[in-house]
Amino acid sequence: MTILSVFDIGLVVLLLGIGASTIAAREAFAAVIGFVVYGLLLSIAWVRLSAVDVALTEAAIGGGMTGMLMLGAVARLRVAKGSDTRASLPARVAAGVLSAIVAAGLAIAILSPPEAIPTLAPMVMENLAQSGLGNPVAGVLFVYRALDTLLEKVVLILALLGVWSLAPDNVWGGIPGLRVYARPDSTLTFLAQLLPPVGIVVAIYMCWVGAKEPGGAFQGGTVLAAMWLLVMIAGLTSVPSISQTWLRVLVVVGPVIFLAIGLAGMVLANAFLAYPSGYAKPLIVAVEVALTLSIGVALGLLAAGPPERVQQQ
Amino acid sequence: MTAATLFGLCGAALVGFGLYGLVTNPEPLRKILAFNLLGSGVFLVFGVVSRRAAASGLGGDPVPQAMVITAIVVAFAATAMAIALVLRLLQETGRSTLSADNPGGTDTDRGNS
Amino acid sequence: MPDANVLPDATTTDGALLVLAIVLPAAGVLLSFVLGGRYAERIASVLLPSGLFLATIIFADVWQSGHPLIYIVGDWKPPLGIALRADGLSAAMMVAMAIVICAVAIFAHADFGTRPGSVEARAPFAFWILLMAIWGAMNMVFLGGDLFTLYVAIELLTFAAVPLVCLDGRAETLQAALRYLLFALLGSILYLVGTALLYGSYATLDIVLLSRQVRMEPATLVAATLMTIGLFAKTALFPLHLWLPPAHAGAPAAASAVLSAVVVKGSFFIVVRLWFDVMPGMLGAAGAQLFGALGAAAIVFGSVVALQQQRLKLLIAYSTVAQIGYLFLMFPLALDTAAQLQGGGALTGGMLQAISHATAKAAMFMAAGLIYATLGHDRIAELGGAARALPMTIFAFALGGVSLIGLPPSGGFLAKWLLLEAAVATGQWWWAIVMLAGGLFTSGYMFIVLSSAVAPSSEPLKLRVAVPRYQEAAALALALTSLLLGLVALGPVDILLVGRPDSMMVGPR
Amino acid sequence: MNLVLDIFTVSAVSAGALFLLAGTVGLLRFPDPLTRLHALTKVDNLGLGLVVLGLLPQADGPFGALKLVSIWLLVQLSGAIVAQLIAGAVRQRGPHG
Repeated sequence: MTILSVFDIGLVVLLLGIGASTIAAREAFAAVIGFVVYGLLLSIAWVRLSAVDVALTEAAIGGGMTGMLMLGAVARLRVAKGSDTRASLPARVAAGVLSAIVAAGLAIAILSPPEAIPTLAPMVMENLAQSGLGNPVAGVLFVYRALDTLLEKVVLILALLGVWSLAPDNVWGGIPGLRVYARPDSTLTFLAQLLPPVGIVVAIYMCWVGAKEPGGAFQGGTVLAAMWLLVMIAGLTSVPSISQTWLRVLVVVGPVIFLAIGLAGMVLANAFLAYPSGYAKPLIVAVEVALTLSIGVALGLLAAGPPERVQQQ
Repeated sequence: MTAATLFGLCGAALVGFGLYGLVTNPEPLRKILAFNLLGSGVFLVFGVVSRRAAASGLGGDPVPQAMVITAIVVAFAATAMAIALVLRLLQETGRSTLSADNPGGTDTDRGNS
Repeated sequence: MPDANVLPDATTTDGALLVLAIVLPAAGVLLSFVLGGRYAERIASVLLPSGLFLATIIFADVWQSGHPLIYIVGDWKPPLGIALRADGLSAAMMVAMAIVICAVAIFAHADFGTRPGSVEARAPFAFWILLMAIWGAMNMVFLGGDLFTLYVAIELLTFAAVPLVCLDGRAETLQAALRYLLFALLGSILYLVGTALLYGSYATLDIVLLSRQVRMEPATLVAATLMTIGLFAKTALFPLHLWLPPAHAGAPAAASAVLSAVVVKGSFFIVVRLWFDVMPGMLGAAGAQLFGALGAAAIVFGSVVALQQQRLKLLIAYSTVAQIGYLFLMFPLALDTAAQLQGGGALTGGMLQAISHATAKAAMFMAAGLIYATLGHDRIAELGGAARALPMTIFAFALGGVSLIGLPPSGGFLAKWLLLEAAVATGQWWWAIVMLAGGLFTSGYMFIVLSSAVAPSSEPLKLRVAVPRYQEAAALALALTSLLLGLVALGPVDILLVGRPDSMMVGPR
Repeated sequence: MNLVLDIFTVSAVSAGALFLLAGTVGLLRFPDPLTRLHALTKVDNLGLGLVVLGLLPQADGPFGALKLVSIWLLVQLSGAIVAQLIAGAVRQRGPHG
């Protein structure tokens, strides 16, 4: 047994233990803390699976942003009155049996791989040179399966619309109910002044490097969102009202440019979402830059929640 | 057993945990958390599929990896929407519960009777 | 096993229409989001009719050529890239859903209209964008040739549908929306794990390529089972229907119509794709009987509960639970007892049922909305006088009922007749009994509602508002469509079989 | 030369790991928030610092080394500030708040 397999087994044991504790914990707060830790461990697992792009995404979005949302929710839910009664014992046993069956089915499926494992990796690499990209995952996201990526951005916008639509009618167009902790000269203010320049550089780097190495629009966008949320929470910039035109333009600019380049492909290249030969890389980088901005703003706004206050004049 | 299979089995177990939590836990926030656990188990299954299919000098098949990235973003969007719903429900009723009994006693003229 | 490198297809002439069917709604959503609520309705009122026009062209194209339309996105052929395909099923469903969505848009102008010069308001802004998103997501479901693209499509559908449920922001609709969201998320994540396993076995998720390679093995069976359960949850097939009645009954009328008529058909369509296109013949006799049994249970349960409802909108919602059951009877009937795929009769019947239910149910929810708006309540026992106040609306409601019961010449009649014929042909008389019993139940609850509505009112009716004529007309037009759908037997009903793989007549492999 | 660098890496990373372990034990075993914070900051400073220091000779080129050092600096920054914030919260609400 090599040292790496010992490491893997330890990691799996930790993942399972913490995962189970997030389900079993009595306190919601403890469960959420467990979940954040779990998210970080999970991104190590992704590195062990040689999927660094996924590891970055998981750490940024799966652990970071989701954890932040949940912590905020736990804090607000403290005031909730009364709790539901726990499911009865027979119901829990039935659910346990059902879950065990599903898990066992999956385990059987995983333990019985096909004899010759099929893969698209060679095909991806053969054709990657045409696009000028060096990162095969970016190639799949922006070249071969660009349609999925484009539609997934629309999903993000719909989710934002869904969150906004929960606002009461009288505050529509108002300011999201992000909790602001504005205390002048606090340490948080210091952090919010110091970190964003670094964070923006990191975001640009991630977006740029995504074309040839792990990284890309999602990861860069998440870092941008985190920086924006930080300065808003510290009260350095005000939370914008959702009726601002610039805000809405920023949210859609990525998908719009993506769509426009895709449509241009019908004329200039052979097909929708095809890139004219020789121009693939600059076009993809342009799309990625715009998407990074849009994802950053959209994620930030998703975390900020529905409008809760009317804009003060 | 390869490392990939090990993580795959871990993913299968996490799917089981998540499903159990989603079904049995009464608090909506805990259900959302369980959904995220379930989701991460599913993503690990993609990871195994990718890792097993390593070829052409890559550590894994990039296609499933790209799919997971898409799915992680979708799962985050879903979480954000669900949490916003829970918080709005709290604002409206002072409670956050899914039980069918009349929440908050507001106008029930048209709803679930 | 065929060589995976033999690529199945190339972009056909007019294939670009399929791109348009996806790009138009996406562009509409993005544009409306920026320009704001004042323009959302105007953009929708241009795009939705052009969507209907587009769907009609695609329909005519497929019908006349007898071949599916295909578009290879990005010029990357599957398995690396994604193909869009419009076969007979997609074309027919696209037209039907576009008709319903256009009618809903006309109906919704009264509730979600924007006055010139007004500032952006929440509900209209959300409604029109979500309506366009549902239209786009449905097109994606019908055209997507790749199982992961279909995953993104059903997620789009979920994110567009859930906020519609709680547009009015009342506590119980928020609860209903949250429960709907949790069910839908569970459904899509189960579907997603299935795609992971399928990719692991075949390194493609393209429907045509998969159908050529797919073989009986543990991973494939687990994948198919989990995907099916997930899709059942999203379709609200008994016993995973718990989320549907409160969500559909609590939403505003126009939203209920879209949710009940259109949205549940999306995940149903993917079930059909899965078992008729991806894995033809693999369902097996036992699996098909199980699908049928769940459908039958849904029919009986939904109908019995519908009969007990006090409120009109909940009655219609439970009737949806029952009518979804009919859709799943098509699985045992399209396969005979030896699990050989039969001719297209039952498949045609099942899809016709989906279409006729869509038109009829949308009409009925609109009618219920108008009744609620006029009377200020929807208690069935106190509907007296409604028929006098709203004759056109009650007529539309009754016509929708005719289609649900399955009386000639309605689409429901043709659908149920085709299913009955298949039941007789394959000797599965028990499904025939269930269908007939379901028809009786349906007549029962339709009779309760209509007899209450045509009864004279005990006291003079206080009408709250006068509903606009065009709203009544929209409901009536859909109901008439549903009624006259039976006449397609004389016309383009064959289109449903265009592009069926030859495997229609092939047994399990 | 290589052997010397490798020995340096192994010993520095091991020392760092030891501090990480000690800090974690402290986090779990110490009685109140402030002493726990004390344990936690040792993990950031020394534990991670030694690990990064040990890895420096193994980095590919000065750019890689720069990335390693900036990771350590960022963790320093966030660790110090988060510790401040938690301590502030403890002071406001009392140690059991």
